[in-house]
Amino acid sequence: MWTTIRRQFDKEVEGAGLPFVAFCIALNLTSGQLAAALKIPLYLDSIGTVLTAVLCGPWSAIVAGSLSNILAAALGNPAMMFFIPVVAVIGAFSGLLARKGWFRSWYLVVPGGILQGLVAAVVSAPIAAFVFGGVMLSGTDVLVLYFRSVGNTLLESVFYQGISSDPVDKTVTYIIVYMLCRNLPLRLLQRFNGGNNVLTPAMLRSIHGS
Amino acid sequence: MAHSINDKLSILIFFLSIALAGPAEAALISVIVLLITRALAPPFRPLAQASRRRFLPVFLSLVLLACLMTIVNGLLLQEGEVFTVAGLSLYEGGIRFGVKTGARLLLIATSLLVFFGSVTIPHLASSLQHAGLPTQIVMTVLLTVYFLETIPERITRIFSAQEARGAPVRSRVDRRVRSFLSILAPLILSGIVESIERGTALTLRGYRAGTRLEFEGGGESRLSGVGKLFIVLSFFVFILAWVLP
Amino acid sequence: MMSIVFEDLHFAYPGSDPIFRGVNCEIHPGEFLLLTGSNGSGKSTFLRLLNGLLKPSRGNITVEGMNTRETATARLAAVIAVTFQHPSDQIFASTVRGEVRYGPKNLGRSNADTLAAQALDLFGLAQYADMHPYDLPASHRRLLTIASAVAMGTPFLAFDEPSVHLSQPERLLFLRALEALRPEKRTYLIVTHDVRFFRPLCTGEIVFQDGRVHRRSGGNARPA
Amino acid sequence: MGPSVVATDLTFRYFAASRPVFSAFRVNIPGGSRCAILGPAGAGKTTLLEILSGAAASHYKTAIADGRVTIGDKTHIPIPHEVLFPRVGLVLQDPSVQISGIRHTVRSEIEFTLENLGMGKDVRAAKVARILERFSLTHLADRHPYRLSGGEMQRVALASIVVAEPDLLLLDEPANALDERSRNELAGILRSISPATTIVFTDYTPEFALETADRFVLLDNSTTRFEGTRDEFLTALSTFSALLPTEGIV
Repeated sequence: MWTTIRRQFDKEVEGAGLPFVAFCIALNLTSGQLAAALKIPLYLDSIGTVLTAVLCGPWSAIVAGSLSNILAAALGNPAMMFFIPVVAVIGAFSGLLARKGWFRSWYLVVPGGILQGLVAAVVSAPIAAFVFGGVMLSGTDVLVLYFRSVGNTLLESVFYQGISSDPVDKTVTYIIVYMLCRNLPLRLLQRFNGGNNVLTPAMLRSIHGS
Repeated sequence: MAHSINDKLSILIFFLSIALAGPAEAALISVIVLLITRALAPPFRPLAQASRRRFLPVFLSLVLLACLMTIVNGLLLQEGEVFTVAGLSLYEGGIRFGVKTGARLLLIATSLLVFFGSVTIPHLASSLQHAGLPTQIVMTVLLTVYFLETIPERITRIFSAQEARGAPVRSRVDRRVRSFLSILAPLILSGIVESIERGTALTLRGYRAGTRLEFEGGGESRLSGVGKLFIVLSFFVFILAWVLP
Repeated sequence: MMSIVFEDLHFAYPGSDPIFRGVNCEIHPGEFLLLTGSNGSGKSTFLRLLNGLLKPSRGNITVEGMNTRETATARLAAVIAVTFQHPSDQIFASTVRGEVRYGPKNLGRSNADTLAAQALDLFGLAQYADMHPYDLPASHRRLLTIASAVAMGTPFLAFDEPSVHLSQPERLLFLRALEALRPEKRTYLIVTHDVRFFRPLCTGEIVFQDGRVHRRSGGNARPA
Repeated sequence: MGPSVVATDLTFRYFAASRPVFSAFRVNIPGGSRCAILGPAGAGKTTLLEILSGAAASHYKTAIADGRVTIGDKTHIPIPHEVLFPRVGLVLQDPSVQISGIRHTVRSEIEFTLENLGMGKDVRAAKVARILERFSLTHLADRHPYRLSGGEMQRVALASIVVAEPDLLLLDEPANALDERSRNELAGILRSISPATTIVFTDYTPEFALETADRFVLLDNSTTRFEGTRDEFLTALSTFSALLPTEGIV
């Protein structure tokens, strides 16, 4: 298994990728604080993972997501350890979407973010239900309580809570990553394995035309 | 200071298996054992001042979480006998489930806290490499530590630079989201430029993917063969107890 | 009151020795002042105090009648534009033009486009207006941050080491731009080690030493 | 005597760039010389060093890179497509980027280079001890490489390349961020490197070069405006005032 991961990872991070993946992990661990400092009511803690997914590829994004959560646990938030499967799926999913060209235009980015939110909710529901009993000590607990009080099971309630908040967070994350990537100059973009995930045919035409 | 990380890792796995497969009582006893070990046994004392300071608040918030879980489940899982405490009618089945989940969560989190508190990230990386994790991933961990140390300061600098240009960082939510971008974008642009230069610098110093990284000694193992055997056996017992109904 | 007044300014970073111990000084409209002193004498801190990013521990700073203690940095930015040492801390737009336009837009200036175009022209950056800032050489990016500050159209401009890392063509451009801006009679505060470079334009010097400042008039130019 | 460096018909164009950095460019650096490549920002100095070190073509796979580079007796046609370390060493402009960030002492930071080259532990220790001595870094050996002054960091970055004993040492604007004292120290270190190593460095002001170099190249807009000895350069210097600051020198 390691050999496959290593080979794919090496291919994706060739060139500038390795320090970039490290930068993205650090970004994951700090952008939540930045959002909090600006009092923006979203987690936005997977911007780094999605950025890696677009600029490097799915395997690096799996690595970036998993390491982010391991380090978050090491830095004092042990609960993050249990959500490694969630971030790994987020990394893989957005990496595949990026490969299919979903990050080339905003009208694919928005549905992409919503889909990503649904996927994240499906994966995180059983973890939140069985490990945490649905209580995460955050504002969204109220939603879980509401869904349970109207007669849903624990798993269902956590899942409903997930699909009512994750898609918003992930769509905003996707839009931010899309805007950041569109903002990159070609000279930097060409150093990344995933540069083509961002370039639109129109952009390429305009380049070759000039 | 060198204590074998692999020993600590085996002990961590031991406690995690109790948490996942053992009864609530065993989990709660383990939490107490962990707290005592942390206070008395040098290998499990926190290495950094920061993790020492963080431990108590995180631990207490976990206890709070566990209590909350018990009450919430007692209220909502309507099984078994009902008894009333301070005006709340709680169900026995719910309490049982809540205590079990709470104890499990408490044990998992405490053992992780103790483990990570007593291990430095470079040591962790070295043991990961020893355990066969690709060196590229170990390298990534080490580089992340570097970026983690520098990013907060950079965010502060960018924050002041943009505020000095009149960025509305204390305005309505939609304008703050836009300011978020005007702070995130310089951070990411400069991060990308720096990553590229760092990547170049590494290859210019002969680094190739797969080069084994060298670490200072990982510490002597203090667990005897019997101890390790005990851990492995109990791990399987707990797993079996979990799989068999 | 088109001036900046410091009254008994004291400042210390939490847990460190004081940087300023009782600074009294006044900066008049139209002055071109060099801020000099050894490393760590507080020149960069001074700029952060000017636009309210840092608040005095004691004493007051009044910028055009506004006390920096009570005024948000975003509002002070309408009067005083400050640029810091690292261009990479502020550049975020995908074009040179967008970057220069950001400041005046934040301030709600209706003629942001004109201001941006003028600043670009002044600093010889008009030909790069549609390029990505990171496609320019690093020393042009420095010039770009200065142009961004000029475009904000503020009466006060404060730069932290603006001439460092500029190669000769940009240095000449910078001097020519400052020369061309002279009729606008703005006030300049320039932190620099490169006194020789700004000598032809400056009207005086503020020397930072041991927590106090000393004013020295001089230079070739006189306030208009 | 260090290797000579001859580049001919050099063409380099970044992917989709509006114009090439170099086209039909040539430069000739005699073996064992201390060559200064001067010129304003954007003249192509950094790209030239990256081409000579092999980093340019290997990192910009989509760039158009052609021409011939001869270093000593080895000719690369087209230009080197892989990093030529340890034969050619390049120290980047910003020393803080050159320092890996994964090591916690100056000693192990410098040793990291030798580990990458697969050297044994004893050889490494001896070589590192020697280079620390030569670069007057011994007293800093156990310090964290990021808690050093700019000049000290620059010396560590340089030592971490020189420790591999390259024949050709390339330095990108080494003197640019340094104060007077650190610049003098750097000049002393460059002088102490034997002529068995050819040294090429870039700068946008001539002062440091006039102290240390014996060969001068002036680049402007990707073409060579001047190539010659120190005396020839001094004679011509006054005509370059649009490209180089010359006040106080001429």
